[in-house]
Amino acid sequence: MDILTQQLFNGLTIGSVYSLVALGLTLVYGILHIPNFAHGALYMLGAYITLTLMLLWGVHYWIAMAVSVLVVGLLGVIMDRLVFHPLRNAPPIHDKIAAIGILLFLEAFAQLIWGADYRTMETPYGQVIDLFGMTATMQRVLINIGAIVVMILLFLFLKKTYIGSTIIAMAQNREGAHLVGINTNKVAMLTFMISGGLAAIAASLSAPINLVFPGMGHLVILKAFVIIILGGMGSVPGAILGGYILGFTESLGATYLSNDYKDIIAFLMLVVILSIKPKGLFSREGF
Amino acid sequence: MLIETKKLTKTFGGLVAVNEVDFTIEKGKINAIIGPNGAGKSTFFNLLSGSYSPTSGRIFYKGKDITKLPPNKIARLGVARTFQTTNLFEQSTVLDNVIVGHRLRTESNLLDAVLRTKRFKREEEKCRDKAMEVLDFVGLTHVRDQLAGSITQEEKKRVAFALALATDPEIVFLDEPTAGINPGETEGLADLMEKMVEQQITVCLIEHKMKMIMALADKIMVLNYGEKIAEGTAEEIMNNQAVIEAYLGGDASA
Amino acid sequence: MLELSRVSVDYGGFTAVEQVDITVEEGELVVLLGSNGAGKSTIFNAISGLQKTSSGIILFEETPIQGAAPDKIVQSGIVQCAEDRKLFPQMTVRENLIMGAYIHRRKRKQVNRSLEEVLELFPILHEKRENAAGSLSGGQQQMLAIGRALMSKPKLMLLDEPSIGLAPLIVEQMFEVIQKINQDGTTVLLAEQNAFAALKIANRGYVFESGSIVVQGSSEELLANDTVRRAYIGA
Amino acid sequence: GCIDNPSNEAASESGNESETGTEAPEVEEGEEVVNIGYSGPLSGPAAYYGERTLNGLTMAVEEINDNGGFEVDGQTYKFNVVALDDKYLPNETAANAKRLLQENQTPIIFSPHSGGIKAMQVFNEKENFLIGAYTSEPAATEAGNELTVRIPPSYDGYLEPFTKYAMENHGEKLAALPTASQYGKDWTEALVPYWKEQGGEVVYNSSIDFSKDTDFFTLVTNALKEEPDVLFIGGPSEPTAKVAKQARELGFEGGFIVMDQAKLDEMKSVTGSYEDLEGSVGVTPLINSDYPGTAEFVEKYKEEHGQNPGSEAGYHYVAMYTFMEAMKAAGSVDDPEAIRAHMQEGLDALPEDKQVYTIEEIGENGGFTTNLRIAAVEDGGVVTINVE
Amino acid sequence: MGSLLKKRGWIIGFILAAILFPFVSQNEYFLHILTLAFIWMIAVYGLNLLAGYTGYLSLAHAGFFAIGAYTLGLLTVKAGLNYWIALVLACFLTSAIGAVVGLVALRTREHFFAIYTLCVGYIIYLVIDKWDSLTGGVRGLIGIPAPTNIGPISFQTPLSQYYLILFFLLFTVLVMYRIIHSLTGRTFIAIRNSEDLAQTIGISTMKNKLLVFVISTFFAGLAGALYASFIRFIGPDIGYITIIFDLLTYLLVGGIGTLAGPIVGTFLIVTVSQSLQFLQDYRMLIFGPLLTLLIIFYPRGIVGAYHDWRMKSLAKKKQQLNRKQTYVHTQSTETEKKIKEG
Ligand SMILES: Nc1ncnc2c1ncn2[C@@H]1O[C@H](COP(=O)(O)OP(=O)(O)OP(=O)(O)O)[C@@H](O)[C@H]1O
Ligand SMILES: Nc1ncnc2c1ncn2[C@@H]1O[C@H](COP(=O)(O)OP(=O)(O)OP(=O)(O)O)[C@@H](O)[C@H]1O
Ligand SMILES: [Mg+2]
Ligand SMILES: [Mg+2]
Repeated sequence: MDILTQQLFNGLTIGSVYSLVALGLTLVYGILHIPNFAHGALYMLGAYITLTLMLLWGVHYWIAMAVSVLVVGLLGVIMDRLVFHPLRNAPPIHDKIAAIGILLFLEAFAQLIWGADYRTMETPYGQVIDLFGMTATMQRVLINIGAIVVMILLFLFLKKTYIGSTIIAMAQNREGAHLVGINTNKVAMLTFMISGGLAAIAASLSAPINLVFPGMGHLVILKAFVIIILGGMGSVPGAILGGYILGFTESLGATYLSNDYKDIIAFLMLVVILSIKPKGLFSREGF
Repeated sequence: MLIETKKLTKTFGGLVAVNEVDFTIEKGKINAIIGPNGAGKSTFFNLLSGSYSPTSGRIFYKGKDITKLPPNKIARLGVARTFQTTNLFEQSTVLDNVIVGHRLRTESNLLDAVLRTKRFKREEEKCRDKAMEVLDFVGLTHVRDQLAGSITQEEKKRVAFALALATDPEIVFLDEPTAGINPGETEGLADLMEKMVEQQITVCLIEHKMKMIMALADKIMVLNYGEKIAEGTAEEIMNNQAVIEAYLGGDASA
Repeated sequence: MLELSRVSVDYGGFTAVEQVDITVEEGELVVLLGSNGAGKSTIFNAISGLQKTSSGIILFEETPIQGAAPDKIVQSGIVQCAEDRKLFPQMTVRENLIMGAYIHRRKRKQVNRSLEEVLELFPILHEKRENAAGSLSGGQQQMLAIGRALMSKPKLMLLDEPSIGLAPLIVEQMFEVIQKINQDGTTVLLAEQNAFAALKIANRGYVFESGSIVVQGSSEELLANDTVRRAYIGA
Repeated sequence: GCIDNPSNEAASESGNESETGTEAPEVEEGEEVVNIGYSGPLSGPAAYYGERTLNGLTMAVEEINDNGGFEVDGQTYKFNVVALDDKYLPNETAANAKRLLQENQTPIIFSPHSGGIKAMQVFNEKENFLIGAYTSEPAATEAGNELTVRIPPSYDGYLEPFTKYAMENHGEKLAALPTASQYGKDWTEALVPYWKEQGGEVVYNSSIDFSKDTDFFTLVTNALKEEPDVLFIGGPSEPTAKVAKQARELGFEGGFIVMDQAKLDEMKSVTGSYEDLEGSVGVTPLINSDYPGTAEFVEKYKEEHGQNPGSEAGYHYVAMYTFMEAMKAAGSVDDPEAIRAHMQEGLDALPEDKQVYTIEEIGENGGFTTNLRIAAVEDGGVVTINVE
Repeated sequence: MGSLLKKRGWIIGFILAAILFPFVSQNEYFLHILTLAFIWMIAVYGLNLLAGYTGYLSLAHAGFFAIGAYTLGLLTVKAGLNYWIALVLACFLTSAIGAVVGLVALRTREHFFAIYTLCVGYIIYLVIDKWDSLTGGVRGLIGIPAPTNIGPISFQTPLSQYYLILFFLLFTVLVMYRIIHSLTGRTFIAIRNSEDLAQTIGISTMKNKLLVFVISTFFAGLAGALYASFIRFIGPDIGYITIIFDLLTYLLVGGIGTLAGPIVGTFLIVTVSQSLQFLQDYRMLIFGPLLTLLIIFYPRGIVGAYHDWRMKSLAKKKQQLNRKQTYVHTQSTETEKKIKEG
């Protein structure tokens, strides 16, 4: 097999997951200027909910995922109402710490309900396929396609619908949004809903190729932060591109530079980029 | 000749905000810059004070080229400024706002602070005295213990003046010092500017209030689309056809 | 149309507006005069729901609106054009204007028509329609803010110091525009420091001092009033 | 748990209640309580591991208490496990140890991670308590700490039979891709030279960090690039199984050497069947082991926890019984030095039915030596391999 | 004047309580917890100077803490250096690395700075974790000596270590107090309030920010080095992000930008989280929400809340005297105090 194409495909797959997670993060950041550290916990819950539905009631994968999207989205909304809404006038550090509190809680909660051990999510798409000389499972192909479809839908939603542009408007001036008659609370909730939903999609798509466990959010959240910074915080295209850049850096870095140091390479890349462009690659104009 | 610019230009992307402006500021005078919105006045100020670096052209201060200097170095040379949107340390008291203003004239460093050296004590005293002096000058001694965020708009403008004066400047740039101030208070601020000139401090200001400018300024420059379209005394400007068309309009009473 | 009775607003322990009564009839252009910190913006924010009142009643078309959410108030037909403009800086001029018509979002045609009208009213905005709002100069932004407010076809428009920081020529134009808007059927409540120009186009006026109304009357009366002349128009 | 691993046929909802610490024992007239300390990760990403180790301890203790406790010098005692969470952080372990000593006068403190063990070794001799060290790191005892008992066997013994089996059945090209933990590294450092000594070739040597890598495909692809015959994998069972499965997906047809931390039976629950693991060699899963006490323990553990026990639970169970026997032999429940001195007698006195593992002896410097059992997956089932 | 006396009173009270504690209780566990808390406090003070007074929230400080710890560890264990020399070198090496990082990192602002430093911290962690041959990798570093004797004073017992670390903590507090109440401190606050304005009044913001960054890494390094010699075993996890989150929590709960905040917050959280041990698995279930609620209801931390409360009662009195002037904040008393201090 051709190692380069194979690794490019692998990078694309990881990149897709990263992008989806980072998108949810960047949306919330754009609107409320909250670096939501609890986003990783939403990701984790997304996987558990899908898994539970599949195992407990034998619900089909896609339906389970849809329910998970709803539930995690709602959870995001609850989080907004209970925690971030009351904190909307506090300085930004507070949101970070409050989010960490939520993170600790949700992880402990997951451990209580589902136990601390690793779980496997079976997928109906486990078959191995051969794609132009590359090996992949159907699930991996699904991750890539699914991610791209979700991104296109999100983009259309933001750019082409009025409701979508309220999110952008509010990201730029909250009071201005008030003045044109936008219910900013609703927009905030909607954003959290989408953000949670994206996390659930990302988790449900990627869980079958990895494992489900209470700490799984840690795997992606730190990288998602790297990505949204890389892309310019609050920028949607930035999050998407950043996700893929990181995915490729990891897969190619592990192959051609060093496996052990591949994370260092990825983080160093960010440090270098930020040293040159202190506001990230894509500023907010591109929203 | 205190400040001189030569072909000063600043572009933002494709937009030429300031276009090859030659300008001189004379010592001990009140110089004014007027022009329509978006003409590039604030940008011009930002160039002079070092907040923006020019795309091309040069700036001289007392004959010395300061084009490439950062804002803090320019401030040390004796150039002070205020911002169009009043920019103060909102969370500190008025007095505290002004005390740091004199920091650039002090030497004491961290070690002095930790060891509480003589120099430290002397300079703390010096900054406080300076602050009291300039607050007295602008007439704000009575609000010195209030938070800067909580005083009136006019008082804020005065604090901004005081802060600029605390740096011991030779020249101050004032960006619309009386915007959003009623006519009665505007006069008070105009008096203050005259008082500065009496103290040998050169003043350069941006304003839209023609009545005040005409009464106050020794010399006026008019910018339009980044270009200098006229320069001269109040009277010359009032009667300059280009200026009337671009800026003043028929009735200049506003 | 709009009726404030005994409205007070507190910031923490500090009363910024105290027991204020204001009425605006349909089709009128009413001006609020007052020096800095008199409480004009506070009253405006109270009307448009951005600031909670501590007591008093605000009636709009006979229904009480105090305490309602800002978006509800916009829907009922009151739009504020705020002092610091509150534009969406990274959106283009056109997108800003379209967002202004948010409450009419289902009526596509009407939105497009309003857009054309506004762009016609402010040619400079037409010229800059694809530029980001944040890159406009102060005066241009002010026009955009008014344009955006117009997009929602308000019954009552609150204009907070629209002439602040504008060049004389533009100020003149601005007042002409305001007058035109008023003549086209929008009721206007205007806060101004520029008393002379404002009173020239207004029907009536109120004068604020430290959070209460000290003088009120028709424009002519106020223009003739000595104290007003001295404090707000200059000797 | 609310959803159970598909492998756990004997699912029950017992969940976590009994997993952390025992209920304070019912003490009757004249009985006394001996507190046993435990400090391990009970929250956070490593919690599953901490809980399993603790389960072994508490099972032993509950059994002992239910049977009326034990007698030393004519006095009846019961055990009480005091478990504290240290989130895997050494400084928390040290603080916990201080607390256990101060508030519970524990003569023995168990800890299942080497960082915590090392942090306690700084003061355990001075403050006089025994460390029940669950780490295979030889340094834990080699440094000469007098009051440390290392519970699990060291991995040296596996090198030879694993290598032999893999070379005979699959070939001489080895790619190493174990977990990035210290244990995994130690293993690799021992295996790689040995493999070469036996005439093999190591074509790839790296590791996977299960707590940081989102997807193993990239690494497995690289490991398979040189077309190895044998893949050395290891770490917690479930992710290790994922690695094996993904290697199969990528077309790998050789065999696996499975580091002893992973258990073939637990791996099966991830891969679904033994098919993907065909040709693997690893330690005999506890459930497939035939030590005298194994069957009973497995049965009981399943009943209580709804899943098969792993070796960490088994070893802690045996260790607890051994400590009790050593206390009896020493004639003291609170003299760590005496207890340590009588550990061998304790091992010898261990009743057969408690021998979940048969531990022959305690080494010079405090490490248990266990009889090794290894197994391979052949024709879709686990077969035990005899080690000479 | 009253407020100043009160403040002094608090500080003296704290010092006395800390000194006398071991005479009251011989509980070694408490002693251990307190000593460890003191170490955290030193690190939190470093963070506070940077985040609280210049507004730059560094998430790399766990990394600097680890650098301090590892430097001390390596110099004593591998190079066999005298403990005290190693301690000094550890602090200075940490600051030197801090200076390099700061030079680049301080070009970014706000969240960018926070996440940038988060990445730097993570890189430091990864380097420690991967550089086996130097740091021992995941295995960690054992055999770090306790502080060696100074003349007749020995630091082998927990009690003597307690006093040693208390001494360093008091030193830290003193330095912080003096920095904050000086022109230099004002300069930092000016930067926090508005960098642009600070620049135009002649303050070199970069130089000052860098200075603060370096000082704050110095204290992180000091805390790390003390940690190494107290626990005497270090692994890479002391540089992991969880540590910086812990430090931040201590700071925020105590009150960011206040002098007493680090002590109050650290003490409170450490005790609370210790006393929640009995909840075992459920610990985080309680602790997480508790933390979130604290942040929601006391956004300025315990100390900030106390200030606010005092302000309010003061303001009420004032309002009775003078209705017009009211809008008061905490800082106004802080500055009152500064003025009186002269
Ligand atoms: N940072 C910037 N980026 C891009 N364009 C800018 C920037 N600052 C100013 N401009 C543009 O430069 C031009 C001049 O702006 P400037 O603020 O100097 O005008 P001004 O004369 O001060 O106007 P006003 O009287 O309204 O304050 C305007 O068209 C403005 O949009
Ligand atoms: N958010 C706030 N918190 C506390 N006090 C405030 C706040 N906003 C305004 N104030 C105070 O309330 C009073 C009235 O302010 P307001 O902004 O309504 O005045 P204004 O008449 O609009 O003045 P201007 O001409 O400057 O716009 C002022 O004393 C002001 O300092
Ligand atoms: Mg301007
Ligand atoms: Mg106002």
